[in-house]
Amino acid sequence: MKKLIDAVDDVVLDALRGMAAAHPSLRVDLDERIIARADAPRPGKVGLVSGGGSGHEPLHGGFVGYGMLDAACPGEVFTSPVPDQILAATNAVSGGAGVVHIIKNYTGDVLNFQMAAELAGDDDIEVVPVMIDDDVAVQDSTFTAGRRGTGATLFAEKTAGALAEAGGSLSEVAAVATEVNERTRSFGVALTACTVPAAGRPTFDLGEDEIELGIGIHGEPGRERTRLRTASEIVDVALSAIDDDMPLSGSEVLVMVNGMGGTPLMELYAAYAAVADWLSGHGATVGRRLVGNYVTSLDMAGCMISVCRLTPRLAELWDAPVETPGLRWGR
Amino acid sequence: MKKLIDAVDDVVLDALRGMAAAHPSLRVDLDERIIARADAPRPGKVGLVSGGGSGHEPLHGGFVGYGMLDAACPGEVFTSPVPDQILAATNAVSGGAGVVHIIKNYTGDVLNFQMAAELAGDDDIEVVPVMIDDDVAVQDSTFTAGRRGTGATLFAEKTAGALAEAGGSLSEVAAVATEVNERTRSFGVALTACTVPAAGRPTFDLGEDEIELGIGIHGEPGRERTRLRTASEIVDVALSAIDDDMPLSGSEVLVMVNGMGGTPLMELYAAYAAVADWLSGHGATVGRRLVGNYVTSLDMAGCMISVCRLTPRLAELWDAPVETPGLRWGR
Amino acid sequence: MDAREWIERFAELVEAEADHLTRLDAAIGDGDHGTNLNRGLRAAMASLHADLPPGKVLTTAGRALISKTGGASGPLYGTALRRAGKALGDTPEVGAGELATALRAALEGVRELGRAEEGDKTMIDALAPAVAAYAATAAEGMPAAVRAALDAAEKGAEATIPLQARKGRASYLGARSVGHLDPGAASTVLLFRALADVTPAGA
Amino acid sequence: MDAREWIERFAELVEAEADHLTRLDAAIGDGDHGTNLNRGLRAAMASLHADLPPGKVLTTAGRALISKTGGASGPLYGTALRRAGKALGDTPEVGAGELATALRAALEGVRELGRAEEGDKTMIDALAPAVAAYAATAAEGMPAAVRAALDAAEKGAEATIPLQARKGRASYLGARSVGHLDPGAASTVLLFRALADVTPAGA
Ligand SMILES: Nc1ncnc2c1ncn2[C@@H]1O[C@H](COP(=O)(O)OP(=O)(O)O)[C@@H](O)[C@H]1O
Ligand SMILES: Nc1ncnc2c1ncn2[C@@H]1O[C@H](COP(=O)(O)OP(=O)(O)O)[C@@H](O)[C@H]1O
Ligand SMILES: [Mg+2]
Ligand SMILES: [Mg+2]
Ligand SMILES: [Mg+2]
Ligand SMILES: [Mg+2]
Repeated sequence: MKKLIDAVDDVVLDALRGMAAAHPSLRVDLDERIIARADAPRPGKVGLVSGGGSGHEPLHGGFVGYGMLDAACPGEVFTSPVPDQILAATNAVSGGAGVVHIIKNYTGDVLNFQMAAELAGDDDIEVVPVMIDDDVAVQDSTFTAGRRGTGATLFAEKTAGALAEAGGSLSEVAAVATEVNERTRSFGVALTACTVPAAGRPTFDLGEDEIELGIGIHGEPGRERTRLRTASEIVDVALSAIDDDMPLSGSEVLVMVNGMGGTPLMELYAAYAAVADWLSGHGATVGRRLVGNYVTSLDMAGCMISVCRLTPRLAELWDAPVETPGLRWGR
Repeated sequence: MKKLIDAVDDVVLDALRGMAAAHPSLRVDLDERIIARADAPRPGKVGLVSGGGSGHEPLHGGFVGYGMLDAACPGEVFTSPVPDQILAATNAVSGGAGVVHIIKNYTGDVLNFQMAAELAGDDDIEVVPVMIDDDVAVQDSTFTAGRRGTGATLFAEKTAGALAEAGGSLSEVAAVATEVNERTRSFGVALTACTVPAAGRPTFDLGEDEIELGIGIHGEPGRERTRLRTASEIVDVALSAIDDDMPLSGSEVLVMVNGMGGTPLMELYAAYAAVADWLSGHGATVGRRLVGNYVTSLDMAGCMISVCRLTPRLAELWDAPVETPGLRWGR
Repeated sequence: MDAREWIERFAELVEAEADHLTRLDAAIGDGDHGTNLNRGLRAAMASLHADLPPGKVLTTAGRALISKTGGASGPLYGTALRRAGKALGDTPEVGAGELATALRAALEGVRELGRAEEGDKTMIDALAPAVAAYAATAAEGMPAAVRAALDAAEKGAEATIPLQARKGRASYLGARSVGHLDPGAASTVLLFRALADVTPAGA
Repeated sequence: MDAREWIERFAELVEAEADHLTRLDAAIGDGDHGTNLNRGLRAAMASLHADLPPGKVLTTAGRALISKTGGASGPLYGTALRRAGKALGDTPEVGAGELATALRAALEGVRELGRAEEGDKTMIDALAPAVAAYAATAAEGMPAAVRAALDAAEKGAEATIPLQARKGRASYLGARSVGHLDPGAASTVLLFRALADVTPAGA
C-alpha cells in the first residue's frame, strides 16, 4: 500500500491538522474531531451538521462554511463518527434555533447520529434528522437497510445551507434537505477498488477488463461485475437506472458527474459530454451542473452520477453564495 | 488499461465537449481546439493565453475565465499544442493590447509557442512569451533544456490574469508572470506512475515500496528512485530542495500542495499539515495556500509542492476575484 | 463469571482476529469491522477502573464502545453490553441465572436498535441462537450453558453464509452477499468464545 | 529519389514501430513519441496532393508535421523536411548531389531550432552522422550514400545509449537517462531506413 501519510492510525487526525492550518475560516477542534465555521454558533441561525466516515473528501469537512454546513464530524476512514463527536458538533453550532443533522443512510451513521440526537435532546437542543438515500443501485424496501446516501448529500447540504443562511426555520431547512433528497437519484461505477489505509490492501479485486456497477462510496463492490465498458455505455447504464426510478423527461435537472477520487478530471469531462448528450436525447434540460471530485471514495477510479430534478426555488438555493474549501461561488 | 473514455483517440476532444457543455461562461472551439472566455476578445485588455499537453486538468482549460486566462489550447495528452492552435487562441483573445503567452519550459511547448508567436507577428499581434521553469528537481544550466515548468504556472496565470483584468499593460502583465516564476520553486514526488490513454500502460514500473523523487508532470520518472517514505519525510525532501535553491526563512509564502491526480484529498491535507509544520519550523510564514488537484499528471499518485515568496503586490493579485471552473473566489 | 476477564478476553480475541474480521467485511461490507471493534475494545479496556461490580464493568465498557467505535457495530455491541450490565444491576456475583437475564437483555438491545430479524445476515444470527441455547442449558450450570451458547453462535454464524443480507452494508450487494460469512456474526462468535474461555470448568 | 515514396515509407515504418518508439520515450521521456510522429505523419500524408515536385512534397509534409504533431518532434522533424524541401527548390529530379544539399539543410534547421549539439542525446546524434556519411559517400552514387547514411544513423542512435541527456525531456532525468536509446534518434534511423527502402539499387 502506498499512501502519502505518516502513520495509518494518524491519517484522519493529520488531515484535520492540515484542514486547520489551511483554512483560517474554519475552527477545527482536534480533540473533539470536529470542523466548524469560525463564526459558529450564530444566534438565531439554524445549525447544519453533517458527518460520516473520512475518505470522502471534500465531503463533509470541505463543505463547512458560509452558505453550507456549520460543522462536520469526520469519523475514521469509512466509519461513521461516534455520538460524542456528533454531539460536540451539534453543541458547537447550536444558536438556539435548532440543528439539522444531514445523515447518509448507512446503519452506522444512522445509529450514531440517533444516539447523538438523544444526547442533544438532553441538552435541550432540538435536532431534526434528515436521511439521505438517493442511490438507485440498491433496491428500496422496508425490510432492508434501504438505499445508501451518496451524491444527494452535497445537494442537500448546499441548498439547506443556503436556506439556513437566509434565515430559514428549523422545519424549513429540514424540509428543503428532505425535498432535495426525494428529487435526487444517483448511480456509481467503479473502475478500480480503493485502499483503506488501515486495511492496507484494495477493498476488492477486479480484473483488468472488469468494472463494478452500482457501487457505493465506501469501496464496497457493486451490484454487478461486468466487462469494461466505454464512458458512453457507463453513462447509459447509470442514467437509465436513474431514469427508471425517477423519469427525467421534461425536467430541468441539476447533474453532478462526481469522480470517486482516482479518475482524472479529463475523463470526468469526457463522461460529462456523454451525460449531456444522454439527457438532451431523453428530453431533460441541464439547468445546473458540477463536474469533479466531490464525494470520493479514497483513490477509487470511476464516477457517480447524481441527478436532481430542480424547482425554481431549489435552483435559487443552489445559486446562492457559498464559501467553503470545496465549493465556492458568489463571494 | 482502465479509463472512463470512449476511445483513446477521442478523449481530448470528448473532454473539450464536456467542458463546452458544462461551462456556458466558456467558448470552446472544437475545430481549433481552444477554450476561450465567452467575452473574449475584450478591446484594450491584454490577452493571456496558455496551453500545453492535456492530462494536467484543471490546468489550463479550467483556469480560463474572469481574472485568469483568456484562452487555453490543450494539446494531445502530454503533448504540446500545435502552432495553429496557439495562433487561433491568440487571435481569439487579442483585444489590441497584445497577448502574453505563458509557456511551461518544455522543448515541445517552447518550440510550438515560438512558431505560433512568429505567425501571430505576421498578423500584427504583439506577443510576449513568459517562460515558467520552477522545478528545482532539475539542474539549471545553460547547456541543457533547463528546468521544467510546473506549479508556478498556476501562480503566474492567477496573478498575471488579475493584473490583465485590472488593466495592466502588456509589459506589466508579462513582468508579473516573470516575477512570480522567479519567486517560485517546486518539487514533485510520485507514488505511482500514470497511464497515458494512447500508450495503454503505466509510464514506468515502480515497486510496491518505491517512490520517485523529483518528478515532472508528464508521467516521467524522477531524478531518483527511493524506498517509500512517510508524508513528513517526503515533505522534508521537497521543501529542503526548494529551500536550498531559494531560502525561505523570513519570507511570507504562497504554498500549494498539489495532488498529481490519484492521491486522495485526505492525504493531501495530511501532507499540508507537514508542510505547515516544516515552514513554521524554518522561519517562513504561510500567507496564502492551496491544497488540491490543480496541476495533475492524469492518475498519478503523489504530490508536488510549490512555494512562492510573496510580495504585498503579489498577495493582492492572488486575492483578486477569479471565476474559472478550477479556481474561484470573490465572485 | 468475571465480567472484566470476559471483556479482556474478547478484546484479545478480536485483536488476534482483527485482520480476518476486516477481510470478511471487505468481501461484503467496507472492510473495517476488525479495525472498528479493535479500536472500540481498546477504549473499553482503558475505561475500566479497578474494582467495578460486573454490571458496572459491562455498562462502562458498553458506553466506551459507543463512544469510540463508530460504524454500525459500535452502537450495537455497546448497547448489548450496556443492557447486559443494566440487567445485572449491582449484583456482586454473576451466576448462571443472572447471566441468562443479562444475555437476553443484550439481545433485546441489539434487536431494538438495529431492527434486524434472524435471517437478515447480521450479528443477530449468531447472537439470538446463542442466547437461546444458553437459556435452554442454564439449568445445567454456567460452563455447560456457555459451551452451548458458543456452539450455537458458531452454527448461527456459519448459517449466515448462504443468506442474502437484508440489513447492514452487505444488503447493498443484493444477491452478491450470498456465500459470505457475516463479519458481525463472526465477531459475536468471539464474544462467546471469550465467555467460554473465562468460564472455569467448575464454575 | 521519389520524395513522396520516402515520406510514405517513413510513415509506414513509424506506424509499425510506433509502439517501440513510445516505449523508448516512456523510459526517459513522456511516452508519446510514437503516437506523436504517427499522428503527424498521417496528417502529412493527407496533405500531399498529387503531382507535387519533390521539394514541394517535403515542404508540404513538413508544414503538416508542424501543424499536427505537437511535442518537440513535430516542429523539429517538420522544420527538417521544410528546410530540405526549400533546398530542393523546383527541381523535378533529385540526384545524389541535390539530396546532399537537402539533407544538410535539414540538419541545419534542426540545429537552429533545437539548439542541441551532438552528444546531447537527441535526434541530432543520428541525424548529424547520417548527413555527414551521406556527403562523404555521395560521389559513389545515391544508393551507396543512402546506405552509408543509414549505417551512420544506426550507429549514432546506438551511441546515444550511454549518453546523459542534456536536451529534451530526458535531460530532466539527469544521470538516470544513461543506458537508454533516445527515441528521436531511433525515429531518425527510420527516416533513413525509409530513404534506403525507396532508393532502387541502380539509382
Ligand atoms: N441493523 C443491524 N442489526 C444488527 N447487526 C447489524 C445491523 N447492521 C449491521 N450489523 C452488523 O454490523 C456488522 C458490520 O459492522 P462494522 O463493519 O463494524 O460497521 P459498518 O457496517 O458501519 O462498517 C455487520 O456484519 C452486521 O453483523
Ligand atoms: N532540443 C532538441 N533538439 C533536437 N532534438 C530534440 C530536442 N529536444 C528533444 N528532441 C528530440 O525529440 C524527441 C522526443 O520527441 P517527442 O517525444 O515526440 O516530444 P516530447 O518530448 O515533446 O514528448 C527526443 O527523443 C529527442 O530526440
Ligand atoms: Mg464502516
Ligand atoms: Mg510529449
Ligand atoms: Mg464495516
Ligand atoms: Mg515524448
